Amino acid sequence: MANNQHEKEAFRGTGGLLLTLGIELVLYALIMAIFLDHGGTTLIIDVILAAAAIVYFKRNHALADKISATLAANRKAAWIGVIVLLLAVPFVLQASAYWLFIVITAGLFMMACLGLNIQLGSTGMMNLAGAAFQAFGAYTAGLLALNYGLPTWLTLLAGALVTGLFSILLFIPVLKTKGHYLALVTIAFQFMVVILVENMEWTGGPQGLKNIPLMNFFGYSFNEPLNLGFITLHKYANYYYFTLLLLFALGIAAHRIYHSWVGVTAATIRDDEVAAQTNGVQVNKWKLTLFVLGNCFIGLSGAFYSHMVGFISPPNFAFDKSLVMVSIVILGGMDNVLGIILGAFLLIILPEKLRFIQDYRFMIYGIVLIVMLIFQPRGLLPFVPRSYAELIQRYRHKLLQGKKAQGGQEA
Amino acid sequence: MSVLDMIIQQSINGLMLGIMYSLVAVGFTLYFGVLNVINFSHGDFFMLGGFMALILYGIADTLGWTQNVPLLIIYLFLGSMILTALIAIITARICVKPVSKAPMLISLLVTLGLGIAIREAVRVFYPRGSDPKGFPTLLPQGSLSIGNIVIRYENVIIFVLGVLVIVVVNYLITKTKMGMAIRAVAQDGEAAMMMGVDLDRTIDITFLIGAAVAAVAGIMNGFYYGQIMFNMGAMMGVIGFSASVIGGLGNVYGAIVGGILFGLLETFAAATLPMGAENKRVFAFFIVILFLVFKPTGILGEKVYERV
Amino acid sequence: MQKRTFASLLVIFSVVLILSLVFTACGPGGGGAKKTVKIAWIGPLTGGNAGPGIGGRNSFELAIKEANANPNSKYTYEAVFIDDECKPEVGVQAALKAASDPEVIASVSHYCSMVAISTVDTFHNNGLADIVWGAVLPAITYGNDYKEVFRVNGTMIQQNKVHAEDMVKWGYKTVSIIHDTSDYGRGHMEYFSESAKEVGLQILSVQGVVTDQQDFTTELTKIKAEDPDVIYFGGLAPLGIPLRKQMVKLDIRSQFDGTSGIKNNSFNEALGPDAEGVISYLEGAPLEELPGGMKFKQAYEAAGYKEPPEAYGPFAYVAAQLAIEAIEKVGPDRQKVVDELATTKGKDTIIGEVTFDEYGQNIVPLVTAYVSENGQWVPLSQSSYKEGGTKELPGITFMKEKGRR
Amino acid sequence: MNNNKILYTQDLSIHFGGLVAVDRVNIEVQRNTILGLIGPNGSGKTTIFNMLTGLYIPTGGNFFFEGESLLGKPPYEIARKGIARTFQSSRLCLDLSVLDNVFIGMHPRQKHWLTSAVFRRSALAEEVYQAYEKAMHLLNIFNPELVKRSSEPAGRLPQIDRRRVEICRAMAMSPKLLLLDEPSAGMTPEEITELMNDIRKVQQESEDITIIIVEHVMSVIRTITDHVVVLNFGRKIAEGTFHEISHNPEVREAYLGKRG
Repeated sequence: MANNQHEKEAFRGTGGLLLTLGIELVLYALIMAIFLDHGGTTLIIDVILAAAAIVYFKRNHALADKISATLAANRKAAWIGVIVLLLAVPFVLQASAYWLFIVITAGLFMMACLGLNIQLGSTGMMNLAGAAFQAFGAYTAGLLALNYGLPTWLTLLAGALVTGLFSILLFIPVLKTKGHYLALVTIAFQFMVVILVENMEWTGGPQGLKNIPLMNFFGYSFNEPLNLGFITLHKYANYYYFTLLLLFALGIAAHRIYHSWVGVTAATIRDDEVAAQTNGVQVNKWKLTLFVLGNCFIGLSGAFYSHMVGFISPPNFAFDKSLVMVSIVILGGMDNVLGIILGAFLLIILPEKLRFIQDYRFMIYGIVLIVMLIFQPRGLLPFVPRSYAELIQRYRHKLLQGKKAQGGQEA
Repeated sequence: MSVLDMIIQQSINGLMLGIMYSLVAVGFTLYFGVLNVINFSHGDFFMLGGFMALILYGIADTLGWTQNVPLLIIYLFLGSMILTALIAIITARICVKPVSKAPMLISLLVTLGLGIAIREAVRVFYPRGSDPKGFPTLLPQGSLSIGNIVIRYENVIIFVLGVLVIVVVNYLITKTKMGMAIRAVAQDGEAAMMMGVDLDRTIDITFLIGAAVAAVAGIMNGFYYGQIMFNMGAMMGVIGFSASVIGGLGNVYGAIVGGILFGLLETFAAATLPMGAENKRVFAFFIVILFLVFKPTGILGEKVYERV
Repeated sequence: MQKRTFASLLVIFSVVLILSLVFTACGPGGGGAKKTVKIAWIGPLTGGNAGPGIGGRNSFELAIKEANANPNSKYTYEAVFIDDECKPEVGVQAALKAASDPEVIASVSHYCSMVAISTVDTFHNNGLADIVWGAVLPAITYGNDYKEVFRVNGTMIQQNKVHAEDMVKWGYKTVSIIHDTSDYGRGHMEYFSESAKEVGLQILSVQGVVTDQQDFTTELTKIKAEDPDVIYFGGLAPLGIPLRKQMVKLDIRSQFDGTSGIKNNSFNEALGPDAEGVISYLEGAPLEELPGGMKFKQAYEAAGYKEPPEAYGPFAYVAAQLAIEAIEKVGPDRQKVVDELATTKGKDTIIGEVTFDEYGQNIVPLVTAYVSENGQWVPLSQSSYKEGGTKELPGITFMKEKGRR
Repeated sequence: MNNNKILYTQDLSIHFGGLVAVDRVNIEVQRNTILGLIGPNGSGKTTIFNMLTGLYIPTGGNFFFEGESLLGKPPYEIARKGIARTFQSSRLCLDLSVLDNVFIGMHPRQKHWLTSAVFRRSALAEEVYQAYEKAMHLLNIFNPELVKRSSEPAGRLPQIDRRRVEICRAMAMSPKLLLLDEPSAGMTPEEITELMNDIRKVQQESEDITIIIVEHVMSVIRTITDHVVVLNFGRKIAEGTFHEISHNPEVREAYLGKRG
């Protein structure tokens, strides 16, 4: 298999391991430095370094291949390294809860965009009503917690499920329209939802919902600082770790769905509905299933937000937020789970860092969006063909073990 | 005021609102027809047209050219159309052309980014750009009363001018050689290129016409409402897009039908439904969704059999 | 070969690590004789409400500059400006940004009610004093018992009570209401309706409009048929301007009364002569009537700000002064500053006397009616429109024509 | 007798607006044979395929597959009954890998979906493994090169290989009836011969498969079909063995135009 070839080219042994961890540590330091730096110097240095690295690696393919092979060869270690570094984030950002909050916000966007990606990236269904679906999740969780005092785990779950249910409301338009028309359907829906929420009494109208209980799991309140014995972390560390946990779970789920028949089916529907139909795919059933599934992710992120901030109101779920979500998916790379994470990171955290240029921020945001799309129209991390090596390996392994056992019996 | 008077008066209101929407919708139809692009920055060119006219008026005012009103109006329209179109062509060459072959999503997002950049540039670079700006009153302000119904001269002028602009656009793209080229590109870009149509030039011309019409709409909007604002294009873009779909994307007259229908829907929803004023857009957008589901080709669009 | 690339990677890695450490370590360095204390200002600097936002920021900055110029002040003050875009979500981030910087001792925050109400929790949780300079929603101070939240400007309740009473004084009997559907417009509508009922005004209709609407002919045609004495508008200038313009075009000559949201320069500039005779209510006394008012005006102009201070600039200025005074007195300690601010009583400022009640709300005795005259907002009592003045409010003329007065 | 007739149509017709595309066509296809469907451009061959696969709903007539009427059934259901097809202009998903394209052909037989994908990976792994073996086997019949390139995007393959992959996708369904729409379009004569040999191989390998093939290249029709149906302007004008129809004057006229 191709994998073996890569292994030959990789740095082996301790050198490879050190390189893997070294790369992770450098990237981590570069990113964390952006947060800790009050001004924008680090950001500028980082951008220059990133550009230099891209240019360098484009010319020097061999080295790039070697490094990626090394990372692949040390996968386990690489993952452990990533997890440890991610767990360390609240320690690094101990002094600036603000940035921790922004990181969590980016995490929530990742969560929503993983769902949006199932719709838009995998299945090719445009959804410009992401924020409206987030509102369903947020208001469901908020109203249930406020009016009935339900526990957090239940309201989060309800937020996700109710959003999924409500998205069935849109099933006729979603199944009957495509492309630009579907885009317009979702835009119209987005505006309808926000206006309605603003004009209805029981949603709190324009003043929204106040004093939504903050997260509390079986008596453990997320609103208290996180005391680890040797150090007391800011209360947002609770939310951070919970976001991380959810993101890992949802990311793995999304990754697994991608690498399964569901992913293949979705991609076929996206690329050619007619071909899918003549191969026995129930296009409508799958479109609806994946649309609902994606909205559940989005709804969960909304429910999470309402329990983290404790206050939601209609402007939280305006059209421009839907646009940001779509930008994340397209910019990060359609149908690529890692791309979503990179996209959310860039589009949520960079503008926040760009605050030092105040007035020109949005103008630059627009320009950067254009430039990125022109030079990297398939996203920063484009779609990669599915690989079944892992699943097949897994089955072969099992088969082999089975044979050994059988052989043992016969003898 | 009797009920009938009220209905007539509200219809006039709806028509006026509708013609504003139509003028924006025609641009969407044009871009879609030619480039198969939903140009989300169109609403912002509409806004830009208004601001260009305001700048030109400021220049005229300081030079004391405000005596001859008809000439002044022509100067504002022409000047703003040319300037807006120039900016449109330049930005199209830089941002839209490189992605014209990319998937629809990309072009959609690029135009969105362009819209944000234009909107913010106006806000940042125009003096006190975030405030609403008063627009000069140049059209005759009198009115005509028939019974209880009041028709303002200004409204008649704007309405006639609006219809005229759309008729001219239709003439340009259906009857002239240039228009033929545009439509050939719309049908099949590659085939058109083989037959000697200059694709780049066609894109330029499309943006020229589209932006010029947007500029006209922006100025008329300024005359009608007496103010313009940097963010007025955002919502107008969404409504213009909706109107062009209701009318039938690709059909220029569809823009008139769609725009006026949307205007009338909003007006009567606000006038008749309980809580109508605040929920009229909900109603209008609901109708848009119904259209998309049951008649996606719009009122004037032709039924197309999907080729398998 | 392999070894060399690996070595060079290691070198790059260490260089970067060192560089980033250096940059993080180099915060804004101390030095100088006085200790630097930061005070945050939060408000809209981008988007549709950037106009009043920038006016507030300039006024705030003016107060900081004055304090720094004062040789007697114990600390050097540094202003931290954060944009909330008038969006709640961004506002929460902005408040958190201020709160997570330990050097920030107090925050003068928010013009938009929606944002102010969403951030009170954040300020409370972080023990940071939050002095609201523009948002008028009563619940910001009255909706909680957070001792960190103060407000120097008045609320909608006071404004609308005076407004409704004044309407009766002018002899109006019927009123049609248009409001925007944001919390600002809707809130004004609710409090005004309440007060109007109490004083016996008849409300003919209430219509809500969305904040990005431009065309009001439908709503106005309805109102024209109702023929009210006065049209009450609860909303901000971007809607107020086209509304007034279309009212004139439709030849509706009822009196047009607005809330504080239209009392800004752009309203007069954009409308020109059509603004004449429009009334707006604002908390506090007119600048010119206050002891330091003219001084503020002159200082503001002398500081060379291009943009006008707008209606709420003076409040941001006073909020900054209160924060600075408290810090001067008790030192740069968040908790102490909050406690000190709570004791504010009868303090003379350019917006009149400031006294915080137990909710941190300034009990402003004054609400002033302004009228647009010759392109300027003039206190009604000083204008030619005052009772017995040389001019007559359009609504009065209209009622006389109709024989209702 | 009926047992041997896998598919037959009864006055199958369709018109679009005023245009009659297919007019009362009756076709019978015997089990385990290859039927050739020929006729000039626009004579309605592809339209018949579209009706047989449910993409178009006939406006008149009926058609029966294994004795059961499939009129009005949605395409996916017809596919599940065992009718697979290829398209005139290849409809592969060019961004997806060769393997994914073949896998979609096995869609109706797959059992492990969302829950397995997330929670029961080993069950899915078994199914994937079997599908993988089957796909590789099919690809190997057509071109061993394809096995090596199976994880590349289909868009990188040359035209002939794309057609082969498309036929593999159809074969992956293990269909009883395979509809091939001009498989040789745009190929050199050598390539065509190669492809036809492959198709023969496929037919010999599977126990029970009937093929309807639309072709313009007469040598193909001559070498591989058992029976030929000729269409012109939406009507059946002749049928029989290749030899029979090639001597039919009406057929000659249709192809060459009226003389003198």
